[in-house]
Amino acid sequence: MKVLITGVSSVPGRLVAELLSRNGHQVMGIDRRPWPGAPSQIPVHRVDLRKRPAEDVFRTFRPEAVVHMATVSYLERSSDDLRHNNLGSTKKVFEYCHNHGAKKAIFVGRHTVYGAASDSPIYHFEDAPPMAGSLYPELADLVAADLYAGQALWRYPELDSVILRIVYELGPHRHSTLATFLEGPKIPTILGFDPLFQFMHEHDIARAIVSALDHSIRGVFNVAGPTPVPLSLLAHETGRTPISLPEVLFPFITGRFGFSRLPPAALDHIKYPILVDDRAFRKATKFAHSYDESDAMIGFRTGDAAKTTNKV
Amino acid sequence: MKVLITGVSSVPGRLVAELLSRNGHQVMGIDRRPWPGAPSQIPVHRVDLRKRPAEDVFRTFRPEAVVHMATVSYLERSSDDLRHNNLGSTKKVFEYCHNHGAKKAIFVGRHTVYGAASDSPIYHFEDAPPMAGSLYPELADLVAADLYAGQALWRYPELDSVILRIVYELGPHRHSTLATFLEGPKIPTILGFDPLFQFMHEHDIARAIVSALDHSIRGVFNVAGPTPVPLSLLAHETGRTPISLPEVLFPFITGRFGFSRLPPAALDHIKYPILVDDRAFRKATKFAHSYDESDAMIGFRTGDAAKTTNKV
Amino acid sequence: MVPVSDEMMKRVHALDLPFNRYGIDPYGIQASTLAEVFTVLSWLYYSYFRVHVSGLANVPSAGRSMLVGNHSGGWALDGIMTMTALFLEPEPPRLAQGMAERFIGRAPLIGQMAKAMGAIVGIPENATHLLEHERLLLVYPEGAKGTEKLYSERNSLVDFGTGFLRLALRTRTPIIPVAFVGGGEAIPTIFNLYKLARRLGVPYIPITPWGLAVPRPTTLQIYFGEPIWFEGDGNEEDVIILRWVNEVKEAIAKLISKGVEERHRIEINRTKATAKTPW
Amino acid sequence: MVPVSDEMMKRVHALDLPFNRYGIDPYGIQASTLAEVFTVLSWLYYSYFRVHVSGLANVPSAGRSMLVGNHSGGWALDGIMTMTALFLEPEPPRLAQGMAERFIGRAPLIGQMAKAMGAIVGIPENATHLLEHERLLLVYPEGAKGTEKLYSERNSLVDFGTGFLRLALRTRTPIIPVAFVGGGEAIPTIFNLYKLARRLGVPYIPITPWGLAVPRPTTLQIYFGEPIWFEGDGNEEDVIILRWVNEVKEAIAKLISKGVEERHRIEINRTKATAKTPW
Repeated sequence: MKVLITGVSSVPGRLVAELLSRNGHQVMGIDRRPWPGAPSQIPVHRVDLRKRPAEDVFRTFRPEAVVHMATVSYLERSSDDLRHNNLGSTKKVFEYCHNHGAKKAIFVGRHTVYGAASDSPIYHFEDAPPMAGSLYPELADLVAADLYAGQALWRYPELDSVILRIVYELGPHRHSTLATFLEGPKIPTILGFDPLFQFMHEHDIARAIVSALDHSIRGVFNVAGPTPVPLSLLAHETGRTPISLPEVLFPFITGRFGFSRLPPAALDHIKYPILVDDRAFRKATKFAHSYDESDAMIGFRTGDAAKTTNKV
Repeated sequence: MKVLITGVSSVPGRLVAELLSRNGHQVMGIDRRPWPGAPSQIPVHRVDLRKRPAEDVFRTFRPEAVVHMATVSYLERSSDDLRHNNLGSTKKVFEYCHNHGAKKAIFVGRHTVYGAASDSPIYHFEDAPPMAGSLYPELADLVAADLYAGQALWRYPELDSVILRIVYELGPHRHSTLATFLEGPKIPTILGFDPLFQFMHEHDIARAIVSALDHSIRGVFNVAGPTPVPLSLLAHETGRTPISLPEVLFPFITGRFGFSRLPPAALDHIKYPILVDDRAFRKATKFAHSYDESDAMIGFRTGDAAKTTNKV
Repeated sequence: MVPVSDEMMKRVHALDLPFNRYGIDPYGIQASTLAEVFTVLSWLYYSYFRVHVSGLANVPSAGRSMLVGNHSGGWALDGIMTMTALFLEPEPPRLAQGMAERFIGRAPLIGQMAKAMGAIVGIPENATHLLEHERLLLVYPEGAKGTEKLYSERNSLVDFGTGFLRLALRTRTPIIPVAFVGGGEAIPTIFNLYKLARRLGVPYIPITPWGLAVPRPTTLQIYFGEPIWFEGDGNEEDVIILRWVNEVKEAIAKLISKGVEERHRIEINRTKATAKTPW
Repeated sequence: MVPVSDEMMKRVHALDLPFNRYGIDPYGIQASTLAEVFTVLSWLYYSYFRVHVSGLANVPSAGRSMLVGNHSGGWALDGIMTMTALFLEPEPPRLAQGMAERFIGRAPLIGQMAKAMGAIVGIPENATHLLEHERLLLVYPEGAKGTEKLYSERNSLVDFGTGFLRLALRTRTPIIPVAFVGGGEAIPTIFNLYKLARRLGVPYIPITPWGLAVPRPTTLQIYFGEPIWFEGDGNEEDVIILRWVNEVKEAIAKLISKGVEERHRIEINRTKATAKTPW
């Protein structure tokens, strides 16, 4: 199958591209950033998704499936230029898919769209309202992109659209929203709160995306891996020192004194959990994670992709 | 037909309820606010849409169609409690529709979801990305509610969902987002900008919603009325005095010195137009507005609902 | 930290919960917290209070069930002691997971501990999720109005909500009525502070003859009634639901009456027992 | 405000635009602004410059068309004079609506005036909308690179974008090549300021031998070529599109050559004419 991957130069983008290529698919990538040392069988086009040259890639390659991974979250970037990137580029990708005969489009979204709030359900199902936009302005664009992608399900009935809301990524590449938070040696936590964090190993994320491609599914799906763990345990197991501080001190310490940086609006994310129920996805694709919570945390700590346990 | 109207106590809610009732439908209303002097044939239940008693109304009345008008925009309210009202209550309404056998659901949304930006298309079509959420945090919830409502189109195929994005309302009742802005005797405008405003008479809005009900349509539709007019003309014709001020002075004058109040994030709304193309709606429903731009502006100024022109 | 006995740890691991290698279950229940807290609670259960339990056989040893109880005492003493009874008495032990007020979600420390013990913010989504995962749910349909009862109202029932019954129907869960008697004697509320409470972010503060609502060491009685099954899909008319809710309410009221009736005899036994082990 | 002649107002109302009772069309074009601005422009057109127009019959009197031109002169003089020619010369007059740079959308005053004259921020959605409403579109596929041309490059063409051609195909619009000759003589750019320009938020500032880019009163020549129709849906491969773009480019180049060739003769005529009306 001919598969086009947007945002291919990101860590999960590369992993998905390599996995698909190993599985015998013909893979092409789009990204504004370079992928130095990309395998020769995976051509990468350095174009902006919202500009015409991106459509030319669709026009000439005519992919059967598109994996749209070119979404950014505010913890990674914050420049104004990128503020509307997700919604604008998502619109274009689905339009290109429709115009150029793609049969399947996978939007790789995040579980953070549900928002972290004290009174939200402990596990979110796919039909839960994605509250993050009004809770955190920085996430409004991501929520809109996710919901806009979902509209392709009725707007383009000929296209099998899949919206994945994937939990945090963690693993040896150390390049993700959660990895950024776990950067510093001291991890700030809020006194009296120890929320559960749901994450998966980067290789499992790539495998999950590939299963979404391999099975004939359409719709919105939560994607998760092993049992979530409390923030304090996450910090310990990744070799960091969790330090509990009263909430009022937070604005003064993040990003200083060896503490990880944290945008002010993200505070609720270390007070309240965001957990998703992934039964629908597992049922539809037979996906099972192969790295447990310990593998992911130790993988992140050691930078070693090997499994530490014998679980499958 | 049995029609349930949420947000029935709002001005457009009452107009739709009365129009439907006159057309021979059996109408029931839900609102947290009272409707003093409601016609006896339109029972109003004062319940919160997100609470159980609201579902009881669906359960016992078993409406065939639901018109969801209980959305608020930030220019009208701003308390924190209401911040998530739109998304949460929209989720519930569509869930109730699905659970209790409704055949049609109309979400009454706003054209402001597209956002006001200098480089956006002069006319937005229904597939344009609704940018307002990331531009104005206050609108993020409204955008999410609108897009979430759109998901019902594939989630509940048995339910004919219609998402209307209606332009500003203007008319003798003087109770709308635009009316609030036109409240003061002096209307602040930004020096060097005179954006087009698209609005319709309140009676035309009610008629448009009723046509969406009367025709078997589903999908997202922009709804507009007469030709848009520049802000300066709008101010003049409604008997106000437009006063052009350099943008930098704005934070100091709105809401004072006789100037209308305006939230800081709304500034772009008086710099750049938000216009929608409504051809799809007119084609699908044969809707034609009967009040032109002059009728709406003069109606607002005089408080008189009579048409001033002979246009139909 | 509290020194935990082997026996207590053994009971924790006998629970039918999918703990991971760190002793954490998918709802954030922590094996170590359970062991520590139940160590403290078992002292209260066995030594401070005299708890009389009846009808334990009505609680199934596995699978989803909904315990529906009356409120008794100015705060969650009823729920905590019911949880403790179900952890200490049956073989294997069971963890009853309580539906807490929303403020538990926001409260630092106490909220965190409640969650680590299995409490869940009381919204329908959470209750449904727990039941679908074959958990044992503990609900109080009287809500906060139930814990506000004064001493004189201690063995009465206020209005029941109906949400629990629709939930049981939707998830096909049996309802087990539970009566709690003695909470009113342990914490005899003479009045509630409301204004101060609002300022502190809680619904009310119960005041006892000795001021704060520290319970005195009285007899507590817990009666588990026979499971009640209702057939339906949860979308029934209110009038039907209300009839069924009243069936549950009457079952609890009957158990309460039984408890009130038996209370005198049980307390005499207690006096005899404590006469033997003076502390 | 500028005093407007009856003749000018008559021409404005002869335009095929759906003005409402306030003289405003759905794109915000204002009849009063058109009348005032064209009053000023007609003086420039007839009296300051000597404008020579050829091939007007190639511009249809109604319906969608895309005028595709070359840039000539350091700023929008080419577009403005082409608009003026089409407003003043044919019967009925036509309004050519220009696709402007994005900064027009943000710029106070000048941006507002451009919009009231029919200019539109140059994004594909806007162009499509105008064409679907049977408007006359004026595009410059050379983009900003075209207006940056120095005096020595004045009659050459830089690379064309391809967007306009796909747009014409998608909307089934004929392309009318337009050549503009003389802009380089009117505003002979000797170099462009880039650093200062960036600070002022514009792409560049052209500098002429007399400093600022105030045009001198020279001859301007506008040639409208025959409409070119392409058959397709706009999703053709790049190689095909590029071939067609080159066809358009060559048509324009041919018109430019013709203009350069004729320029001497036209200027002589001009000298004779101005000798008669000295000002």
